[in-house]
Amino acid sequence: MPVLNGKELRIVGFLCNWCSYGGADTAGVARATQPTDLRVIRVPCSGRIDPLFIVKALLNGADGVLVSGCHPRDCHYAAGNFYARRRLEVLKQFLPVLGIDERRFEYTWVSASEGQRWQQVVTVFTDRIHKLGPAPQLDDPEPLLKIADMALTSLRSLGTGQKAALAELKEAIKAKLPELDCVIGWQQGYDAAHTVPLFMKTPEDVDKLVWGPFNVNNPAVYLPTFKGKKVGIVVKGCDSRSVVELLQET
Amino acid sequence: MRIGVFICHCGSNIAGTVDCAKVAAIARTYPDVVYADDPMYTCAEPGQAAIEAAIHEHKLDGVVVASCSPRMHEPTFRRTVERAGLNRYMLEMANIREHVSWIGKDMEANTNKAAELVQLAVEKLRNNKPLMAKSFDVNKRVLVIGGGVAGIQAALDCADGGVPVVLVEREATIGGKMAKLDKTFPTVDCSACILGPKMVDVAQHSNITLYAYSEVEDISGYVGNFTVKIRKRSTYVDWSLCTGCGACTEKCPAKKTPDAFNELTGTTTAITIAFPQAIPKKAVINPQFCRQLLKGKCGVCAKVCPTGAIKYDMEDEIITEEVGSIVAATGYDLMDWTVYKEYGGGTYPDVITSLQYERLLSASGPTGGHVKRPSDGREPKNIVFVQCVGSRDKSVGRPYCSGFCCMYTAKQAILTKDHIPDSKSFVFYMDIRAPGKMYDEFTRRAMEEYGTEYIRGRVSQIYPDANGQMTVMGVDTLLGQPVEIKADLVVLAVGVEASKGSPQLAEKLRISYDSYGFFMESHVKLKPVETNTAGVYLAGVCQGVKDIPASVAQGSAAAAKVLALFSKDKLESDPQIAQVDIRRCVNCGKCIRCCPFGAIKEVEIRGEGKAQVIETVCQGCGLCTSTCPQGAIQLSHATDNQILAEVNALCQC
Amino acid sequence: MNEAINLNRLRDPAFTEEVEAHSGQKVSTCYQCGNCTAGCPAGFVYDMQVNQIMRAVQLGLKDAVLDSRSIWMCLSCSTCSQRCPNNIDVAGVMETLRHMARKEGRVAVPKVEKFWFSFLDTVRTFGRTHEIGTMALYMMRSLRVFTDVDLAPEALKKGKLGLKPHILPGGAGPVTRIFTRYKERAKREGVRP
Amino acid sequence: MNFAYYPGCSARGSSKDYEMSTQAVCKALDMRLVDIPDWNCCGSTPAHAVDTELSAALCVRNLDIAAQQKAEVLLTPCPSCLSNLRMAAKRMENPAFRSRVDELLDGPSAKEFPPVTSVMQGIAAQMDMGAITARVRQSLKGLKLVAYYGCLMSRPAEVMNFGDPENPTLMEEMMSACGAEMLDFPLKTACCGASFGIPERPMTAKNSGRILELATRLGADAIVVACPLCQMNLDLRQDQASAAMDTKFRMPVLYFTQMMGIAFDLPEKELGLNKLCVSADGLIRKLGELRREEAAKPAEQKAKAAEGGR
Repeated sequence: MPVLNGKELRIVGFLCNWCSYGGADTAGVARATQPTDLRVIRVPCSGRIDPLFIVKALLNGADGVLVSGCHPRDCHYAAGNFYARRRLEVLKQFLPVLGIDERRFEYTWVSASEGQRWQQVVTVFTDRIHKLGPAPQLDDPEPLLKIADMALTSLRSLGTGQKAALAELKEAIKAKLPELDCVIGWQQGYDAAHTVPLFMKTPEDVDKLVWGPFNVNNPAVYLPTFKGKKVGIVVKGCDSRSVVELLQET
Repeated sequence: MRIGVFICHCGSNIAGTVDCAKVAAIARTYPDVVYADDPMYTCAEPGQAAIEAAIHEHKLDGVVVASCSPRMHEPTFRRTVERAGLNRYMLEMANIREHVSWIGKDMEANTNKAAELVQLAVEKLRNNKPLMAKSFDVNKRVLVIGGGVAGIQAALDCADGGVPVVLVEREATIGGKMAKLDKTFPTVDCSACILGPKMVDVAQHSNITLYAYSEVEDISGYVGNFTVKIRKRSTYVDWSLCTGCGACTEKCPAKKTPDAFNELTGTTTAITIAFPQAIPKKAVINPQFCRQLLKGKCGVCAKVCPTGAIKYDMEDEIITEEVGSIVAATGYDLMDWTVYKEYGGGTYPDVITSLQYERLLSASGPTGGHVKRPSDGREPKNIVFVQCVGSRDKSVGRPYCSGFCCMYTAKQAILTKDHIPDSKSFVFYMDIRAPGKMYDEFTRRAMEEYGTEYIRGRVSQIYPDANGQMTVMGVDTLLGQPVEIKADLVVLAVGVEASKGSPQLAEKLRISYDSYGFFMESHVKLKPVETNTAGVYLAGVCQGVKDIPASVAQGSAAAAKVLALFSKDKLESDPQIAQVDIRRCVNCGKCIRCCPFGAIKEVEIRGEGKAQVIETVCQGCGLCTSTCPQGAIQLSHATDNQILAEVNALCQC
Repeated sequence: MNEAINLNRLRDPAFTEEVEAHSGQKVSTCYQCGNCTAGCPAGFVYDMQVNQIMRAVQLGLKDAVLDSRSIWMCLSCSTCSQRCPNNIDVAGVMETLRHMARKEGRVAVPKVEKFWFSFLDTVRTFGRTHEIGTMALYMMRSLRVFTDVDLAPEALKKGKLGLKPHILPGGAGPVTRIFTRYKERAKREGVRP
Repeated sequence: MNFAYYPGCSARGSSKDYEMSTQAVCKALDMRLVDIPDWNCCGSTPAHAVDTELSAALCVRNLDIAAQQKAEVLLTPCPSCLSNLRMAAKRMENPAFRSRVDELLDGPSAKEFPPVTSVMQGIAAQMDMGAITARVRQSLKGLKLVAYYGCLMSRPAEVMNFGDPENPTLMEEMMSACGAEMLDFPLKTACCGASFGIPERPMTAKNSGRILELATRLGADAIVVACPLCQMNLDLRQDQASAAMDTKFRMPVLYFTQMMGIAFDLPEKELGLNKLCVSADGLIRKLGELRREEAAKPAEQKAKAAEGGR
């Protein structure tokens, strides 16, 4: 039901305690005027947010949901917001399946010092929701919620790769290396939160291989440059598709 | 459940745009709320007393305070409810100041929003459970990284406080940058004379273990129980035998070795002792220049060494130390000023850095304290000092002020006059920043008593005029005129940046750093020594540019923090951590993989593999909770149920 | 001249914004280090140094800036832009000011503009520049009959001053038309061409 | 190989010698420079000093012609023309600007313009320094030269991309390839006074003076330049500069193409050395002697060896 007899809409915000909640505080301290629709729920980290929370909110009558965390790389817990980014991005794609307008959901990054940015984010998002108007209300969201729950469970493990398997993976590569010209993978970039491509030719190279949420780039893009060579490649599930594509093309 | 709600007026801060009484009235209608009030200042002594009273009087077992941000006063009110006998986690706060009263003027909307935020808190509280902190032992040893003046101070204070100290220094000697300085401002007393004794204390203190020429390789563990791997780089000299007699350095034939300690203003030998007062006073071989190590023939030092300390086959050594706390004091380096091609980019011998000039002034320097031009050894008569080279300069990515250049430039101008009475010094400055005890007076002295010419403006170009002089093209913005000076020597006050490898160390320490590599304190104003990783503290320039007094002060401050931490035999761990419901856990291992802190391990319980949280390591991010497909691992105080309760509260109302 | 500048009255914030808009430079980032002035090869003939111009723009002192000789003496050598610690394209700002001044018909140093027009006129009529023509026109315009006459013979001897103008093979028509259209448009827009 | 070529007006007048030597040298390196037909003046400094759009229109007309020629690249010897043409092309990327400029032209301009580059970079792109050395017939070994680029060649950096804007080195590389000893010249990108020689002579005189003074002090045999205006200010106006610094400079100022021509041993006529106000004869003579000595040396050594043998 519309809040304040139509003056407001129902907007739920999930803010991480360390950056965005602080940013919202900073905006307050600076007396940065904002629309009053938003209600903030404080969570320790954007990585704590279960996509189900958002779907529940949207199916139970929220007109919009805004998630905000620390800027990538500034996560108080090192990597939480990278997991969040993965899940929320997929969630965005998934919402229409549930008949929810994906424009009703947005995620962003605001640091504790960015009071002005927070003000702007809130204002823009609130305007957007007001343009969309109140969300259609379901008399019984439960069945949809069940579907969502099942679907989203598969999201949960997103990006939780395989650290344990890394050792075996390295062994496997080392074993195969002699018969290959090169194996493509990832290695740590200029800091622990960044990866750069790794081209493994010697066992020493293989030891540089890393695996985790920071393996963002798709190594398959390098395959064409190795035309005619015998190369191995380490991929994420999503990357494997591009490999398949490449195989089909040539 | 019996909940009490307190709607704070915060004077007019909240009451100005929120009808607190009305909010309290609405709150009384919420489930389980048996008491609601709207005091003037909840955080003030009477306000807190009122809460305690209400808890007793109304037998409350949960409290909601609607006031300012929990980031501000949550600890305060937790203590309040604790005093009244409640568990501190039976408190919830609604932020109706920063998030309501301060960001909108519409009384109706604000009041309504405040009421809903209160309901949010009530619903959360209804799902709260008392949490008990666990306690664990503290290893009362401290690691100090960096043996500059800040690190030395921190180490000595800790050691005097009875704490065993492990001091790791990258260079062959402690003393850091201060050891390279000739004199110090504003008292112009000899740097070596005031630092020397402290260095000796470090060497002699029974509580201090010094690893010079060593670097921190790896850090694991958590506050109270860190495990540190230290790489002792090979010196090719067995320090247990080396007496620092210096016989080797006299005989070594590789005399063209660049002298790093003298900022490359002079040369030294391949085997060398940094400087006379070096601590430890031990020889080190520079493998890039040692003929024995390069060509395999020479071995002079081995022949002349009376104790047979030379070991050409020496290799790096990894040492493991257990400590309970860490102080980072890694200091700074000068930025690479060769990007200034208009100043010659390092190609003109008579354009030098301020630190190089310190060595030229210093009696222990390459010129024995006689100022001579690097190019021809002539005594310079006209010296130009250029400030802000690599400071306050966006175009080279250094927008910040390096803080102490104004002061040491004034000092160097004064010393120049002392060394060469018939010399003339010019200083190009943008602003004189001397906000310290006796600082401004000092810069005034440089101008008034020592006749240093201060010129307000930057320098556009410096070039040799082919007559053995440098032409300095500057400006006097006060005069509104370009100015040109023929100089024999130009000294650039090169800006500072975080010392090489700071970001990498920060990753090891799991602390954050800014875009220039300076380590981040956990609060700019109120926690300038702490970091976001418990048990890790900062001292000196590694946290941000500061001069010697400030570095020393922060060194002592860090030591105080360490001693305070070690004053307890046991530490309490934050109970807001993940917990595994072993009945639900199917041991898929996803939580173990996603945890950024390696805080979850697999254990066997009744023959079954189960996940288990290492309570002291878990930081409470809840990543595992949103990852577990079974909902088996839950973050205390932010469980799925608690958050969903908040969501429902918002949507149903 | 040296009486206090009344910043309430003489200040014109719109001017500052206009300059920033046209030049695409953020003048407010200038912190007056004077590097531009220090390196300026023309500074010694300026009435207001570059950094003072920038300051005046910051303050919105329109008249002081647009009436200054400096903006006309700028060599557009971009030394200032190259060395500005705040990455301001100072030369760009100077040019913008020059354009603004011209459009308002304020020309503090007529001879410079005269020279430019002399130059452009030859371009208009012949399609390409013509040293002798340029010089002759300029001498007439500026009444500085002896400008460089000392050089002319030398240059002529070396055959470095083409006596007869070189007109475009296809006639100067296309170029002339560019100028005509430019003038017409300027008239339409009510600015000085 | 043929290259579309925009000589610039001064090539027809004040810098005939630059034009001649450029043609000669490029021919020697089998690069044929073909004038784009019916080219017009780029407007030089006055145009953009007066109005950006006018200046752009004048330039774009030439770019258009080059585009119609389907030229892959357009070469020009004059940095001033180069910077104007490039600036125009860059500004035309802005649609609003483009439409205003098109209004001034006979018809809408081409969507794509060929890239414009300096003859110097053109040569460097065609052949590496080794190839240039290979073409040298009379090494400049023993000549002390300074390269002077002026202010336009390397600035603004993002438009001209000519190496380090404070310290370009291409000309040094080319001259060294011809055997010359290049002295470090801190004022290599200072301004010579540009086109103000006529309206504001003292300014030009003083700036050129500074450059000539330092080059003289460094003991350079000559200044090597790549810009007609610089050459005019340093050479034709050398007496004015001398007066300004109350001294008497005798500093030959040659185009880098003239220097290369000498190294390639091309006939002096084709290089237009006679057009220099400060004669290069002394330079040529010195070079001749240097080479003769060199030729003599081996003979002496043989003689010595013979004595040793006896």
